Amino acid sequence: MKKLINDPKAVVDESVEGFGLAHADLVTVHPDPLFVSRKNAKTGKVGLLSGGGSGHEPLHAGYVGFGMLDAAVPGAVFTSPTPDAIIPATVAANSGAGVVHIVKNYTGDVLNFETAAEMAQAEGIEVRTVLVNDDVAVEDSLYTAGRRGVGGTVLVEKIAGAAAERGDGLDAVAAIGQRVNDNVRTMGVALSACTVPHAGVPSFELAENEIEIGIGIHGEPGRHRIPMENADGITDRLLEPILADLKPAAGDKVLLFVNGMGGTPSSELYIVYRHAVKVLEAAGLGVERSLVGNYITALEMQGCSISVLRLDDEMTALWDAPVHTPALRWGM
Amino acid sequence: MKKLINDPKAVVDESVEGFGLAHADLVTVHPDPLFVSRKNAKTGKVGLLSGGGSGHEPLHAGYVGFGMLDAAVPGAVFTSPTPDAIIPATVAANSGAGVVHIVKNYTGDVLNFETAAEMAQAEGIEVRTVLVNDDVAVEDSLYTAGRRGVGGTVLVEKIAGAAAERGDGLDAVAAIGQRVNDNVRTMGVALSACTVPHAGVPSFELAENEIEIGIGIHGEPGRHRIPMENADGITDRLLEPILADLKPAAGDKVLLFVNGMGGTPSSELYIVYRHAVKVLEAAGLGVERSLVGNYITALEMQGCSISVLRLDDEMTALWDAPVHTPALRWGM
Amino acid sequence: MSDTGTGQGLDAAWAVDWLLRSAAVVADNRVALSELDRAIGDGDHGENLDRGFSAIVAKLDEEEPATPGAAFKMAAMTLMSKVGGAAGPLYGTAFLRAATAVGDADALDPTLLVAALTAARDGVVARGKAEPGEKTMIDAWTPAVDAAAAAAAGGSPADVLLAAAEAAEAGAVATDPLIARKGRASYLGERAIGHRDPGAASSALILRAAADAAVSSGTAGAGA
Amino acid sequence: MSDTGTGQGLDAAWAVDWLLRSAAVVADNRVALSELDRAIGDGDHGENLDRGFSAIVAKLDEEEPATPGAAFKMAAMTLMSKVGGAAGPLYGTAFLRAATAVGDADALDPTLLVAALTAARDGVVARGKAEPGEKTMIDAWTPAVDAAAAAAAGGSPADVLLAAAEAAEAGAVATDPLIARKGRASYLGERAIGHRDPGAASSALILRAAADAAVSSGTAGAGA
Ligand SMILES: Nc1ncnc2c1ncn2[C@@H]1O[C@H](COP(=O)(O)OP(=O)(O)O)[C@@H](O)[C@H]1O
Ligand SMILES: Nc1ncnc2c1ncn2[C@@H]1O[C@H](COP(=O)(O)OP(=O)(O)O)[C@@H](O)[C@H]1O
Ligand SMILES: [Mg+2]
Ligand SMILES: [Mg+2]
Ligand SMILES: [Mg+2]
Ligand SMILES: [Mg+2]
Repeated sequence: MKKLINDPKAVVDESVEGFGLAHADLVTVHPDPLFVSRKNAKTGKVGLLSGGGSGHEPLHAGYVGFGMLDAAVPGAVFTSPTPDAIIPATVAANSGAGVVHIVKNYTGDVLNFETAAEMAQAEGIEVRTVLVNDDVAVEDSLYTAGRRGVGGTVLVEKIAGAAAERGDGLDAVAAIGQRVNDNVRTMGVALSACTVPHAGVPSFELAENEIEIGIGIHGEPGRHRIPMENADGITDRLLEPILADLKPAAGDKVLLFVNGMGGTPSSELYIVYRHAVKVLEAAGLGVERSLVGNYITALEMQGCSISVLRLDDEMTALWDAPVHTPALRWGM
Repeated sequence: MKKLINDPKAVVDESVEGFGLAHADLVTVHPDPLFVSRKNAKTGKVGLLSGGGSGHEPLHAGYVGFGMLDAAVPGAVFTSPTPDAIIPATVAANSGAGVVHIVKNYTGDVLNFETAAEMAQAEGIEVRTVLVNDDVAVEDSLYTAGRRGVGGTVLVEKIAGAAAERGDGLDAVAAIGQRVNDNVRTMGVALSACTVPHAGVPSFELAENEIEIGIGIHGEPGRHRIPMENADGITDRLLEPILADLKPAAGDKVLLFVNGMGGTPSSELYIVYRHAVKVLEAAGLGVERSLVGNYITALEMQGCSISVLRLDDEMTALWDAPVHTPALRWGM
Repeated sequence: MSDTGTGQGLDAAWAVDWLLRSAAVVADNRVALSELDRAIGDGDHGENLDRGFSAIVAKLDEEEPATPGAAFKMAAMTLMSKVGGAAGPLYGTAFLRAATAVGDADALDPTLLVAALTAARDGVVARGKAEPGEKTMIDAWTPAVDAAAAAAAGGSPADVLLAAAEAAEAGAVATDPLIARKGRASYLGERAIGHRDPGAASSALILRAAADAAVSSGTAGAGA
Repeated sequence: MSDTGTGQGLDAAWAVDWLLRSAAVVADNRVALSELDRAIGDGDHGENLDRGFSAIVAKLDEEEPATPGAAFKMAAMTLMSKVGGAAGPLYGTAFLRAATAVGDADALDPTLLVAALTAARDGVVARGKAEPGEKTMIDAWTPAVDAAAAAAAGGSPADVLLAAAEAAEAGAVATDPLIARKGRASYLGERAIGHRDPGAASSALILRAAADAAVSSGTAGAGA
């Protein structure tokens, strides 16, 4: 393992400290318990909070700012944050109109956010939770912990964030977040594993000619392993279950999000994007919006995920609305 | 080698095609010979063109757009583009006020851009060239091909691009680009090698506990190999020759650019940034502006570079000026 | 330890000793537990628990719990706030429910011990909704509770915990051939077969620490 | 080939044959040349040249150059526009200067051949500013030009090219112990020692192809 780190135990603290120094105009870093809050949020606005294990940067702290999150709670690498950090972050995100927790559906995240939400509510803060579970790799959610929250999380945060920024109420913000989740499907692939700093060894082993289809964002294994294929073939394999599950109608407008897992050059993401556009257009869909890059990662893993979000006019307008965060910025 | 590609020979064409599809509002891709031009540039504005081997994405095509480049010419991976592409790109970038070529100082780039500039000039287009050579890893430029153009290129393109956008003339745009180059120094480190798609094997070998200090952006070896160190130690080693060469005075204002080589998670870049800020502040410098992320890469190489640019008020204002390109965007 | 007496059952000193022994055994098995988790999860279980139990040790340096229930409650709060992941809230809930079950009793007799173990197990089920056989820590806790209940009739507190520890260990081993239905490992399908559930393994270690502490407390008491 | 006659020297058919043989030898050595470049450069030299010479072969399918000079000019333009990197403009300039040196001569006698080789070498120096001993293609070209000039006195065109090829090969081998002062390899300092310069190696291959074409053209001519 070679990483640009000091003490493996201090990775998250030091990284978030550096992040805070680089983006001091946008965020405040609270060191203990660790959370990140937005500077200059409107008061009276519904607060948006997300969090989860670290290692998925820029998620979530990179999305704190105008038009997106009010607070982010980074846990240890690949480990959900704990209530003692989520609660003060919820307090910071609240300016009187309540707080929406955006939680990825992983057992650890669900349990810790559940506890924190109960305790925050006991302190008088209204909390709503949007559980993101867009990962179609999980085939039979009855016999598993359910579909995981992956790439769609970024889209939920952007669109719900824009709704909060325009002044929607607590239930409305949660509802639009839920609507995004209901209309987005994601599937990922890993070409290589990643190494959790304090573990020091890769999370799994992939042979030189193997790839893992249906990977989550924690280096946990996915649906199955197959021999390496070319980019177009892999793209087909990712899109097929997405379209089978989302069942878009010809003429539907979609947002296509090709996300890098951290160790794949953007040039390769565009090769995937190129073929994905063709497949979607051949299915009669209109690719109205796009996002290509490293937005929700698994440390230095090589691979990508594809998310397809079925858009309606309101979601499109909220997607286009100005956003100014360290990792996503437009319109201002 | 596992990469999200189809035919290794088609990597650049397919990637740029996908890039063009994803950013059709900003750029036009011309397929043969391959170059990328800006949509909706003002006429009468000085044109800005850059190019070089591919594999450094988002450089250069990612910087085509408002306030930055008018055209970019991607060569084969790690191979300079050829005059037959540079010439039509120069024609496309020209709207009557001439074109500035921003060229990284590598023998191949210099020779190919030189040829193209001569031929464009023969066709009546005024061309000025800014040769970027900010890499302090090259110690004795008398006995080498001279300092290489690396991270500083991004800063030259942004600041000269803003000067062109505000209406500066040909010589003025070239002069401000030159001023940025004169005031920026860069030093890089590789933790792992990268693999050129058509080569199929890594460009060099690094042992499990070795790093290469002073790496260029082509996977070519650097100053020397040392045993792995922690992030703070590596940061010290990168900053030392930068400061020794730039010789900033206490009180100077600087821009600090921590750039990822493609395979290093942004969380690690922020750990480097954190320590770099401390070192610069201890040297009495004011870190007024920052940029942290993958902006000039070497495929999937793990590692980073640090650039320090000594700012003056004009450069700061041009840095802050609005920019709207696929890879760099603010203020609009 | 012998100063508080153990005649009526296991006291606060035992509870503290249990937590310290748990911390030691978790530290010793940090890498091994993460290794189990690496095979079918995300490789952090040992690290997570070690962070939590180290924090418990630090807390015990500052304050001395007066009753087993106080010790459990402190452990619950610390695990809940420091461990994270799935295991944090689950172990936290287990200790919290155990604390509630024993109230402010000075010492735990076999009946109270069984009540505490049962409440702990029920707490994990309430939070995690796992059934036996789904390859989770429940597969260590459920046989442990059953064995403890059986041993409580006529056995000493140490007997109860020895039976629980033994059953938990067997339960952990018995997770090897299972397919997981809860937690991260559930995404693996058949590929989870042949691997031990890390949470079941850590539960067995922690219950063994409870038994060891009881045996050593009994010895100390006998020597007084 | 024999239809144009070779009595007065090497004709357009020879030039075409040279280019085709160069393309073949570059294709055969694509991996080996890139391997040399990988050691002290960026690993693309074989790939770059192969791209250029393949394009030359494609061009030759479409049009037949009437003179050696026309063939050189076509090669120059193609290499310039297809190879990229340092080698593209340098080889391009070499062929362009050679084309200028031979003008529209139908066939190249020893004197014209030496003039062409000298002009090619001078073109590379003019563009790349390398001196002998700096571990570049110049270290193959310079001894080749000298040997060709010596052989021209009394020798046949094939003798001139055979001498040039042999000297270029020796020159390429002689780059092994050098430190590079130009091109990418110059960044390596002492680490370049022990590696052959890829451009010198490819120059030797291309000059050997010229000699082979001359020998085969002479044979063909003798048979006519
Ligand atoms: N729903 C559940 N019910 C009971 N135990 C569970 C459940 N989900 C996970 N676990 C336990 O948690 C363990 C994993 O803990 P840990 O690795 O610390 O958390 P995470 O999976 O979040 O990384 C599993 O081995 C399993 O025993
Ligand atoms: N300044 C120069 N003068 C002469 N030859 C040079 C010069 N710079 C580089 N070369 C030659 O070019 C070769 C490298 O070519 P190539 O690998 O195709 O280009 P690049 O270095 O741009 O990747 C070197 O081996 C060397 O022989
Ligand atoms: Mg975890
Ligand atoms: Mg090259
Ligand atoms: Mg785990
Ligand atoms: Mg090369």
